[in-house]
Amino acid sequence: MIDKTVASCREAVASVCDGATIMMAGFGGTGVPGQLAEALREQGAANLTVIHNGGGDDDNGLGGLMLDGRVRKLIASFPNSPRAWAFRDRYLKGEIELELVPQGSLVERIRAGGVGLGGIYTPTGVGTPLAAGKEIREIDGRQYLFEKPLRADFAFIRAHQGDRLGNLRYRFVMRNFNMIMATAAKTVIAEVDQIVPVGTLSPEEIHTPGIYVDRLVQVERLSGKAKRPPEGSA
Amino acid sequence: MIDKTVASCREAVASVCDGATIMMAGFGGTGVPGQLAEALREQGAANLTVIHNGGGDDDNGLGGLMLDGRVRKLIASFPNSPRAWAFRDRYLKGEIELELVPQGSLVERIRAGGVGLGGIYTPTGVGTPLAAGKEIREIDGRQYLFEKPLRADFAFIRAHQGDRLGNLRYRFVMRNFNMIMATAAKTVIAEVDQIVPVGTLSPEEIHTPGIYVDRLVQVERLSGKAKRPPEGSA
Amino acid sequence: MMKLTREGIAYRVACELTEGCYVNLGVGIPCLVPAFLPAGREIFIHNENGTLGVGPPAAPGAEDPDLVSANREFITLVPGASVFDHAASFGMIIGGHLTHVVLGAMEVAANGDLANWHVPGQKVPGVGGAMDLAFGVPNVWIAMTHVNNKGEPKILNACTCPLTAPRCVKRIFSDIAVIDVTPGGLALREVVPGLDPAAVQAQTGAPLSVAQDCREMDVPESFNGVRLIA
Amino acid sequence: MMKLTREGIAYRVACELTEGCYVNLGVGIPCLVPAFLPAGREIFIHNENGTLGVGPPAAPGAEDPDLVSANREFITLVPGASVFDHAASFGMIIGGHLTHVVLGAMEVAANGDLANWHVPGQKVPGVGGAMDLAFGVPNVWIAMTHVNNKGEPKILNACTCPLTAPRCVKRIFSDIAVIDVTPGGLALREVVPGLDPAAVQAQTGAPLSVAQDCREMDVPESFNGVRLIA
Repeated sequence: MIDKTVASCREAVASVCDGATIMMAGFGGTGVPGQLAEALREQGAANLTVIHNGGGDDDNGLGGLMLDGRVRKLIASFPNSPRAWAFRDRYLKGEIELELVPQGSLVERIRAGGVGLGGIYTPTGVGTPLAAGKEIREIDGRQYLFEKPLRADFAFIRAHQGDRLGNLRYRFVMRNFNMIMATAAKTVIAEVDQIVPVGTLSPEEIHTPGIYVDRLVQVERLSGKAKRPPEGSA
Repeated sequence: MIDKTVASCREAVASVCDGATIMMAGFGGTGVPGQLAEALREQGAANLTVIHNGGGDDDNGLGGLMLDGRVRKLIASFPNSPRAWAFRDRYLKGEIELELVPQGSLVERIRAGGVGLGGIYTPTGVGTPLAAGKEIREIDGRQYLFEKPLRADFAFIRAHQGDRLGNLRYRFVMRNFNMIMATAAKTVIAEVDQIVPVGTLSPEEIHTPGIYVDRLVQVERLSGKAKRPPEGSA
Repeated sequence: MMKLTREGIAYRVACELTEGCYVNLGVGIPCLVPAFLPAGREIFIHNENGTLGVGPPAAPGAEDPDLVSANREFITLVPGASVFDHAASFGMIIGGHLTHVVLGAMEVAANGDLANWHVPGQKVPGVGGAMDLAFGVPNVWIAMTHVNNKGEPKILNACTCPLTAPRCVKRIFSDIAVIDVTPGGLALREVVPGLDPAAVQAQTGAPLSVAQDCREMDVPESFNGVRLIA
Repeated sequence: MMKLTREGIAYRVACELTEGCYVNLGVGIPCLVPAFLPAGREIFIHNENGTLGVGPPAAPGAEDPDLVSANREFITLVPGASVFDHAASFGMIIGGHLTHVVLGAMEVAANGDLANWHVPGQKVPGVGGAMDLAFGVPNVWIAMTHVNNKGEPKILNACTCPLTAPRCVKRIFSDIAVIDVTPGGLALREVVPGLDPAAVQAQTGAPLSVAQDCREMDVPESFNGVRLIA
């Protein structure tokens, strides 16, 4: 019997090694695999490359990994949220490399990685500083930037429900980066609110088929509500 | 009040003009907008370019348009089903141009059109006759073919339920080409089993948001079951 | 009235959004727009987080932790709303399916160039979805104060800050004017009551042509943010 | 036994699919594989139509018009199955997420080249999803008769028909042998009872090396399709 469930976040992240590239899903504080990130903090792997929309929140999860100096490089679109102060401090000391990518390009690059494409041409960025060093190609009268796919050794994702086969369902905006990152990493690890018996999730409400998921762990939702942050965060 | 519903297939397809490019969704006999295609047959537009996985079935819908000599060019992956005899006859007489595209490339090209990409690199086809005349590029040690996006003047799609805002829900494998074709045409016309009040479809079960749909029409499901066809069809 | 409040700018934008629009709203003044959309006018608000049909903020006690905007506010969904993943959300943006995006700006140039993502000297850069919106959405509207907090024009012959996207802005709603970006340059369409076109030009760093149908802006007095401008 | 029936080939393939495999099955002999998967072994069948977890054909009277395979047969779904659109379906294929695809073939070359989509002289070409599967899936397995209906070898030094994909085939299950495609060429792994490696070589158009652990195929007698081969 296939059983991809594991008992703890600690067990789930045990195989992450130094130098790994890790996608971390979540957006606007929702669908963030924060407990896997905390477990990774305890686990100790360092010299990581992280792919995430932002730069982490405060001193926990990805923020904590930043604080602990475990991240070598960040690939992100919005690492300048006020709450990403741990990243900011490391970055300003020159201790973390940043690859800044428009959010839509980040999305399409991850998706391209997941679906096996060698690259894509996106209009976003042509004529701006973010096009520096990138190939520009005119196609049918419009200019596009060549962007390469992103893939990772691990993806940390978060869903609402999952079954032992790895099938996942999200609630509302939890889908965000979770659905695409689940397709683009060698090993995909999910934290979920609830592990349910196979068959509980109908075929039509499974958002991430189990084929993409290697391990999943049930975690308690941490309490605490989203706060209204300073303007400009996203 | 927004109301994208129209009373008849005839009204739904009235604006299709000669020379239009039309995406027609459906796969394996499911999710096929056959009644819109029949209405188009009555409507009379000719010299059409059709983008569809196959070549049409028998003498109705797209098959009927083939029979009537209304299609100038077909872009398809599997136009050689035994039931696509109307296409075959025209094709062998040199009356229809065929652009043969691997099914996955067809999908990605349509999606690229829908999401605004200028093109993609897919591995499929390198070293085969279908790579003829196409740019090949080596990216990180693997060879890829450059494929351009596909867009259309119209997309004919079929869904299970829809509301006056154009939100659509599919049943099971009806999703097939419908979801992507709905994003890649200037005017998207849907035939649905049932028009339901706004709010009936929950936000989580809408597969095609109304933003993509211009007109929808409720039609009776035609009876008749899928037949087991000769081996080799798909 | 010599100057609109922030709410006044948002009101003026809201007047222009007609039924059936699909709109993304940037942070700042654009976020104030929904409050001024008349009840019953069906307009769908898109959010990068994967929602189309964002409604009013969630009532206290009715917050859902999985219904949060890109700006981390608890939201609701209107009837007919849909949710989807980030690939679909940005596909909608880059694919040109939204009708409008309303953004703030640091600078707008006479040719429609937009700079709103990076202040030179800003230590940590961040772009989020700003570029995708500016490149992808057919109607990029700017809602901003006409001058910056030093009193300097934000509408210029050429942007000095790094561009978000070239030639993307179609219309500017400021606290003193409505200006269209046309192939022939900037066209002044409306002026706030109490000012004349020359006064708007004086606060603008690029030449304005006065549109033939240029008129006084029709905005309730309650949005009066009058003050002396240096 | 000198030759397996079509069912025998499918049985032999089924023996090799272990729990946790995600498999797409081409038309013809591959479609017979599921019938021989032991109950309880969790294997997920993918279909291009957007299903993962295809179960047995629908019982008469229980057909659902919206649950139809690419081959237009009424299907069922197993517990834990999921449905999705064509972008997701082919993303799964091209992205290399399936573990296996079992395809028929017209020709396979010693280097793993596969030809199964176009017979030269065929008047209307069609490719469907064959190329995407052959390029995308890590383990391309071929289930076919060893020779064509003229008795000519289908395993060749080089394909003569247009390629589906170069160097993609990993293993061949024929009615007389199991052959691996290795960097060193074709390796004979199993021979059907009643034949010896030399007899397999005689029906093969490319050199076979006999694997060190080459053994007699373990297939029930009921799959005996013995006949004289010219």
